[in-house]
Amino acid sequence: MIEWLKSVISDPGILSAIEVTFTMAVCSTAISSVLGIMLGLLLEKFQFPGKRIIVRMNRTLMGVPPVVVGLVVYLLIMRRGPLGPLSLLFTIKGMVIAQTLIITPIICGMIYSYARKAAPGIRVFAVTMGASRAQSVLLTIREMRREIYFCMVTGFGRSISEVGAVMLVGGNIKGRTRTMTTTISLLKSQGIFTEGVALGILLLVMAFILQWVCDMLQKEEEQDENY
Amino acid sequence: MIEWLKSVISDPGILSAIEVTFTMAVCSTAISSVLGIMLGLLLEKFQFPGKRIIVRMNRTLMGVPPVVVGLVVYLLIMRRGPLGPLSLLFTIKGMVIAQTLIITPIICGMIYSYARKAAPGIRVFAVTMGASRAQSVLLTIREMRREIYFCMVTGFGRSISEVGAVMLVGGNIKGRTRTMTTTISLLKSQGIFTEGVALGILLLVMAFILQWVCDMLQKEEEQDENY
Amino acid sequence: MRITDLEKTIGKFCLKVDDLYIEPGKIHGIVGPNGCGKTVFLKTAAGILKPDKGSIDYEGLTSREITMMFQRPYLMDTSVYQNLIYPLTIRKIKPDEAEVDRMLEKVGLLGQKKQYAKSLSSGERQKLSFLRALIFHPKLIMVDETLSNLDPESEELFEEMILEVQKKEPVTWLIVNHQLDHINQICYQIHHMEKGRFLKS
Amino acid sequence: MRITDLEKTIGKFCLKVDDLYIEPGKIHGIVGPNGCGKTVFLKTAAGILKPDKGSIDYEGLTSREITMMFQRPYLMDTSVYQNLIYPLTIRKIKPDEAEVDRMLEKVGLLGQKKQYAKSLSSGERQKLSFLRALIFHPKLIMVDETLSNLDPESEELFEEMILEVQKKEPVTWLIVNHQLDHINQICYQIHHMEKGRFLKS
Amino acid sequence: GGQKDEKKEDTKTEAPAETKKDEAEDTKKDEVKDKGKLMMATTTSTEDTGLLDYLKPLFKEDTGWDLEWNAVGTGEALKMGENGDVDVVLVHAKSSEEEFIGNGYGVERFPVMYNDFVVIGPKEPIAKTDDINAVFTQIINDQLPFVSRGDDSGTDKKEKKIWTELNLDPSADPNYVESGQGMGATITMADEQKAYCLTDRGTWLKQSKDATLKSELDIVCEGDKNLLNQYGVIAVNPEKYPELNNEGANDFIEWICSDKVQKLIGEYGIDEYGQALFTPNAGTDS
Ligand SMILES: Nc1ncnc2c1ncn2[C@@H]1O[C@H](COP(=O)(O)OP(=O)(O)OP(=O)(O)O)[C@@H](O)[C@H]1O
Ligand SMILES: Nc1ncnc2c1ncn2[C@@H]1O[C@H](COP(=O)(O)OP(=O)(O)OP(=O)(O)O)[C@@H](O)[C@H]1O
Ligand SMILES: [Mg+2]
Ligand SMILES: [Mg+2]
Repeated sequence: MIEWLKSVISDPGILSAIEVTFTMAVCSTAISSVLGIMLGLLLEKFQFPGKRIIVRMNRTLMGVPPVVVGLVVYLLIMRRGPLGPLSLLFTIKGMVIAQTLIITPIICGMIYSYARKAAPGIRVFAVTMGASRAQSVLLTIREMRREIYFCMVTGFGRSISEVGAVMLVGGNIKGRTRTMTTTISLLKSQGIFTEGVALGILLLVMAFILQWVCDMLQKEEEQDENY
Repeated sequence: MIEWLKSVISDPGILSAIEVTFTMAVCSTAISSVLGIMLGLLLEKFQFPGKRIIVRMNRTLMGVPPVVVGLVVYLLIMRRGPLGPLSLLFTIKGMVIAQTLIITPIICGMIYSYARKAAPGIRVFAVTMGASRAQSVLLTIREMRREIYFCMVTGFGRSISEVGAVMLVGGNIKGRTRTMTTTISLLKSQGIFTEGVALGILLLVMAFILQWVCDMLQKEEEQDENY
Repeated sequence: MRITDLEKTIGKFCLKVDDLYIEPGKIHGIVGPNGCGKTVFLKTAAGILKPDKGSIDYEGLTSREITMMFQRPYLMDTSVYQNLIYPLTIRKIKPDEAEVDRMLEKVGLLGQKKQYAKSLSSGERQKLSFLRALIFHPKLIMVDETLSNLDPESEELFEEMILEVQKKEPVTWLIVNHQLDHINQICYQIHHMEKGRFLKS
Repeated sequence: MRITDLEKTIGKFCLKVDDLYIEPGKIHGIVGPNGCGKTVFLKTAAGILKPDKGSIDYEGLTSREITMMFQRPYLMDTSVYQNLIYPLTIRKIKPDEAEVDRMLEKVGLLGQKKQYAKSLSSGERQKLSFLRALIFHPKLIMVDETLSNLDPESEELFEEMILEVQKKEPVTWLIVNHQLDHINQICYQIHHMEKGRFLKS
Repeated sequence: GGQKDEKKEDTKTEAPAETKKDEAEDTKKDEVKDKGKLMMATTTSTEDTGLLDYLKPLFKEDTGWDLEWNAVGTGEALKMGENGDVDVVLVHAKSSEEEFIGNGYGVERFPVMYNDFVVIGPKEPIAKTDDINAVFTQIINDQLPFVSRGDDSGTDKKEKKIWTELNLDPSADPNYVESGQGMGATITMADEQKAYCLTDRGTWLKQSKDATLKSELDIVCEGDKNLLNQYGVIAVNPEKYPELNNEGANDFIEWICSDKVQKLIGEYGIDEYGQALFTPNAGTDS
């Protein structure tokens, strides 16, 4: 076990996969969070005709197959595609784009669902305090911070676990765009199952530790309410 | 476009893939919902040492790579595996098991996060009304029905969009365990991109309609609270 | 109901009740300054908070026969009517529609029978909460300032209703209120609290 | 503040104010039975609810100078202190710590300065909400039964505080309360409401 | 589209192996009736080219077995055989296959057919040739872009073998990348990057005919004797897994090696691609 871990840690291929995985996951979670929180709060705040349809579409998009997103992004950024000149294909940037498209609807949907309950009361309070619009949004975010954190953890989880889109858009190029999950996928296709599982567990352990660190940084105790 | 749709609708391979996809998704969402809601509510209700670790583990498992789950389930249900005698490999049942393992932590985590806010108040109220334990849980579920529905939609979305686990455990056998997403994956690997995207959109449209129907069945208006 | 040697600590606050006897079938008032622990006491007495120490002897009452009304009542995410009959529903009693309507009528909520409960005004919420507690005839009723957001007429009405209940079949009431003059009129005994303790009366 | 021809319908309830003049710098009381629309009126006047029709002339007051205290105050998910200084924070004013402590001391919340705000008792919540509104010196303050869960001493204290504010620099108060006798003592004018309308006084 | 019609069968839920056995016992060999399922693990090329879809109904007609397959990587396919999850494997990686048998998981390897590998890539700077060694040497010398599968599949093994035989180190070429994906995806990548890559002819023909993005690559090297791609079929050892459908596996091997089917394989693809995709060679080995 420890032997195996040592060999893994010293394998430059795996090290690079770890780096790629977390770079990609952190970037795409960050971008999706900003977009998702913004869109989710906007959706909650404004009433407009067709809102229900938008909400339903959002929910549907939460289940968009990553491989489809991968295909769409591929067709956009390939050499002959509309964004071809940007040379995003087979780069981490391209992977982040695909991931962002997958995760944003998830974060947006979850934020909307939380905000529907919490935000009206917060907004009303902000008005009575004389808060500006921006301050009111800020307060909403602050009051919903635990939920937002949870949404981000969910998005991050989705992001590190993805294969379909990342494989296609990133190309799974060894040492460059190969992630932990695509490595596992490759091992799988070679019939090397147990090492695949072991790598998967390693990935989860790292995600767990990362989350622990984030939890620590928040340093927040949960306190009881007086009902 | 309409031509294409006609040809798709009359293709028995696609029809079977649609059937398999929805059978699998509905079953795994149903099972995961029952498990996830139960576990999430239990986790919220009881305080015990190590609870924070469990919560964090749950959050980490929300990001378990499907391909890893696929591998684990494969190793469990393969002929030589501990569950080999049940002959679950390459069957929809096996796929449902893998999906359930992926989705349950997601639903559980989301339910926990919602329940943390809502459940204590509900529980206290239930006690004052003289409700039994079961009735109290039932009331909690009833009061959280919108959130639970949302969790189920999220789980369902995850379920129809998955490839990694389903491909491995189901074997992607044409006419039997091939789903929409594995079909798209196959098309992708053959370089047939536009048809893959088209099938993906078809899948999303069907998911959208299904959700619409479910929304209708609930027939619930949202009403304003008086703050 | 007898409470002996009860202790409950929440945060920095500590509730201590050495010995308190609540005579059954009577109306008891509890008064005391804000934050003295009235709500914590009622919740502990109602079994919502587990005491750290000590015991409560309900003299045969089961938890099904005890109810408590909160300062801010919890309303279910449904209509006024559904809220009102919830205690009957869980007891599998079919509500007597005429009786229900009569009750609603009395407090002026009949027109809002089908309204979404959470859109009621605070006074209306408290009225609903009060009716919901009365409807299943509990034997011990704790009222946590539920009457303080009512207009004077409603308040009188509710006092009458309390006395009416007492005339038919006496139940034990524990009523928290800040307005001594009101509570004095109907209470059999008044308990004074301060800083988590009951004062000898 | 002058309100003319205001109309606001929520559900089955309809608020109608033909013409109402609130004299600035004075204390105004609003009384009326439960569900008559006091809260809806205050919310509309505070700009929280958009009226369907009609207009409100604030006579030069900006929304930053208007505040409202709710029947059930909203407390932020943080400490008592943070809640108290929130209005200053958003105005980028550095709080005067001594003054803050003095205020908390006065109402008896100093010991709970660091406590989690949502764990306060209802009376304490209302006190905090009251201080939080006073701290940024608004020109128009609406009070929606915020004083009804207070014990008699606190209630008196708050009445004194209101009068104190009036002595220094008069602001406009709109106070909803059910207890006429209390409100009568401090109010310059009392407005009666019924079924969504103001009665001619 | 790549989908072909097939008869929809009833999805039985009971344990397939047992039913097969029972049915097999009371069925005479010549009688063609429904016998049950035969599970095969194979590489993606046999599925992608449509060969299996073409053979399936014929096999059912002749022997009564329902052929089902799982098209995966070579390693994965052999692993499934090793674990006794499939009855028969059809792959193309001779050394791994021999190891598979050597370890006692397979009974015997029967060569079935071959197709050949080709190098595809842009016309410039490599001129079309039949000398694989020249092509590979030039790729390294000029540091031309090359996409390798890098997934240890039959094709990948072949490519690695050529490098070793030429004593070349591909990692010396900074433009040499490993895709870690299947053949189709690798061809798409090569096309995208205007790179060279080694592929089997079947997948290449299929891809250049059906793919959404018309390939800008061409064959730059074909016909070298070194580029033959031999497929072998192996029944999984029934001594290790008695519950396997060995009868069906043997029927399949016998059937696919029969003259009639061999001829069919030799004709497959002519209508669609203008040339045969596989050359039958049962009994001999390339
Ligand atoms: N969860 C908690 N954490 C910390 N302190 C708490 C908690 N719950 C209550 N307290 C404190 O315990 C004390 C008693 O609270 P309680 O709600 O019983 O007061 P009360 O007598 O009902 O006052 P009021 O008349 O204002 O309702 C208060 O000082 C309150 O701040
Ligand atoms: N969102 C809503 N939907 C439907 N009806 C509403 C809504 N909000 C308020 N109402 C109704 O409007 C009426 C006025 O409510 P409001 O809260 O203004 O009463 P109030 O005068 O403040 O009463 P109280 O003294 O009980 O606080 C009530 O009958 C209430 O049920
Ligand atoms: Mg209290
Ligand atoms: Mg009100």
